[in-house]
Amino acid sequence: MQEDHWENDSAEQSLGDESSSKPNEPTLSVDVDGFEGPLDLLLTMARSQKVDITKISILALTEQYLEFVGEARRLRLELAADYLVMAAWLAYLKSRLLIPKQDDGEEPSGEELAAALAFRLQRLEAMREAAAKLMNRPKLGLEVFARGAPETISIERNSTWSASLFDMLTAYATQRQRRSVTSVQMQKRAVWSLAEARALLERLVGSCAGWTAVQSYLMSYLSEPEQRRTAIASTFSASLEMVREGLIDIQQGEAFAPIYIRAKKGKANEATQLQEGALVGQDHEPA
Amino acid sequence: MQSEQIEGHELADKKQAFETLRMVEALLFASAEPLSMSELTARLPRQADIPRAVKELEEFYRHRGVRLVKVADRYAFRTAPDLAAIMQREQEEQRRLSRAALETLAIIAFHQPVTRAEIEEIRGVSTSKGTLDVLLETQWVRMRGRRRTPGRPVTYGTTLQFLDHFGLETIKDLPGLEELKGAGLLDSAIPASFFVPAPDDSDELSEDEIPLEAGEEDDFKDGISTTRTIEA
Amino acid sequence: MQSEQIEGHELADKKQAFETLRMVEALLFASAEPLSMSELTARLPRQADIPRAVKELEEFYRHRGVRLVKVADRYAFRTAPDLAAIMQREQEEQRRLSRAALETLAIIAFHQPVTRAEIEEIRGVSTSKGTLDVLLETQWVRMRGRRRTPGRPVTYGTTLQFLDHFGLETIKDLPGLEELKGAGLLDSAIPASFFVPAPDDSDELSEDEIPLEAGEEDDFKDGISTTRTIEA
Repeated sequence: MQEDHWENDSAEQSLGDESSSKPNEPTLSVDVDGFEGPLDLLLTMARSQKVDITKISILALTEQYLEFVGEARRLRLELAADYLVMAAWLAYLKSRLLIPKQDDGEEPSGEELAAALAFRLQRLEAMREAAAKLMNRPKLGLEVFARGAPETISIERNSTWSASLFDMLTAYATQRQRRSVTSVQMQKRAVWSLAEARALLERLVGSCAGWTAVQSYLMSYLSEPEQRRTAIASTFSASLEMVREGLIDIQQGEAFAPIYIRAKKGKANEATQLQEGALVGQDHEPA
Repeated sequence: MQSEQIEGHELADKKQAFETLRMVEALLFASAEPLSMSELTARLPRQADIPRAVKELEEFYRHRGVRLVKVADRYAFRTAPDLAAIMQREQEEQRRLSRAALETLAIIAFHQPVTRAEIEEIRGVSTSKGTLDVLLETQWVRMRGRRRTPGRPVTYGTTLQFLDHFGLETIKDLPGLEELKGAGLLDSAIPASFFVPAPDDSDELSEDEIPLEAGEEDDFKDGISTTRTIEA
Repeated sequence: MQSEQIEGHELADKKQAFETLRMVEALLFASAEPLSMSELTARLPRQADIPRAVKELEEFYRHRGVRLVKVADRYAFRTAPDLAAIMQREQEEQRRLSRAALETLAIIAFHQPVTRAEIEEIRGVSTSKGTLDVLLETQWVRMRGRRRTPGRPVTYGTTLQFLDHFGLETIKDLPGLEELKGAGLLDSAIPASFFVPAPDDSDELSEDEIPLEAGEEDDFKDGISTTRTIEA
């Protein structure tokens, strides 16, 4: 299906041969090269009926097309799917045309379907003719010419530039400042967020059965000493929050002594589930 | 004495009319692109009777080697079509349109505003993106807007350059338009409808069209425009 | 009978002469270059009396909006010189400087004499040629001389027009560090090493500058006097 074929000479040739030859002659050639799809092929077939396109017999055309497709299949030639779809539709159309009209009113009659197809063929034909007529007109740059050396109408642009002293000073100060500031690199402070601390605690109470010292647990996480302070502060706040929600118990022997936490019975699994999103394989302790 | 005054007045009037004619002639002659009345008005003295000058020029050049032609609402000098034979050497290299592109162009011209799906319906095959791109590149076809239907498909139409290229004064001068209309072949649906659509290349969108989004059109225009903008 | 024949003959002759005139008219109109007699001869039928056609065209267009002119030994249509005025239009445009241009201008003002590399060093980004061109076009910035360093880069400074436009009596009226701080334009947090230089816009070159070569400055002046953008 090449687009570049303006003339369908070769295609028409082969079809012309086909229509003039008897069905069983071995010279039959089935060739859809150069056709732009089934509608194009149908139109060419319709033209070969050698009558006014408005007077073509859709039934004859249908039979011609079905014969063409049948032949292609007999020769085991590959046909593009849309050719087969058209064949199926035309077979249906043929059956509708041959069966006496049924007055069910729901589906369009065979005649209506045939008229629709005839209309499409006529319309395509009309557009082809229109394209040809259009191209036969005297065209600019081919038959008709514009001024070869246009004398450009010049526009003299007198640009008046505007800028205020304030604009300029602002631009200067802003840009000098921006540059002087970029030479100072501010380091991002590492801070543990409450959410991070809570996630850590939830993992901790999920994995330990009894009382666990928070600090010793944290130490396994924190290799950088500068993070310790923020980590301890955040986990402490988070643990208080979790106590309030009744998820954990917390205890401390005396001031500055290690803080211990443990999961509250029955709630621990809930916490674990929330955190891991897993609902299977949990050991449920009797509440 | 009085008659002399009147004559003097008439003479001055004629002189001015001729000056206007010269100016319009010069402006239209100088430009390769068609110029609109308003473009002419912007360049001419206020009192100039431009329509009269244009009419006189049209009349005068009707049988000359160059003619004054009307393209939409613009005017341009073009060589007379009957001299095509001796002009052939002026030809610039023109890309030949493929059959698919030609058919698509005709469908857009006659059925505009028309969507890609509608073009495909008429041709019975899918339209490759390349075909529409080629047509947009020729500047004969433009994206007009979007159809007010699900998916809001782009509608296509023809341009001023299309009219200019094919020597049409208006889209109504499309060859065979009346016959096609009469035969109902410009209808989108099969049943003989009561209203016969006509191609519409006006800049205003039709009722079932909505504008392109900002930039959609410009993207393309940027590609082809020759207007230079200076950047500070 | 005989006279009728002669008349008929004359008529045919006139018709042919008019055809030749039409062809020459069309060819000269459509040609991108002026055409010589021999080029016209090559394109026209053998019997065509081209000199006669050219002469008639010359005569006809003598007082029209376009004229047939001879350029060396070639012919071309050109719009009549007395209509030059309508072929040109002046457009006053108020244009704002881009941020890049504004920054560059400020740096030139404060740090002059300054080279492009120094401007880039201060701004931290490369300066497009366009930015400097725009500033030169404003006539607020000029090329002063060349720096006495390898590559001898051009030094830039401000002009009298600059002072005029910004309402400064002398360049020393540009605010210094303390004034910029006082106006709230600079943070107090700027590093101690930050300084605002004392600009020098005097016509005399500084010690590390050498003069521009003859013509360098003029070249540019020519450039600005013709800052016309021509649009078709």
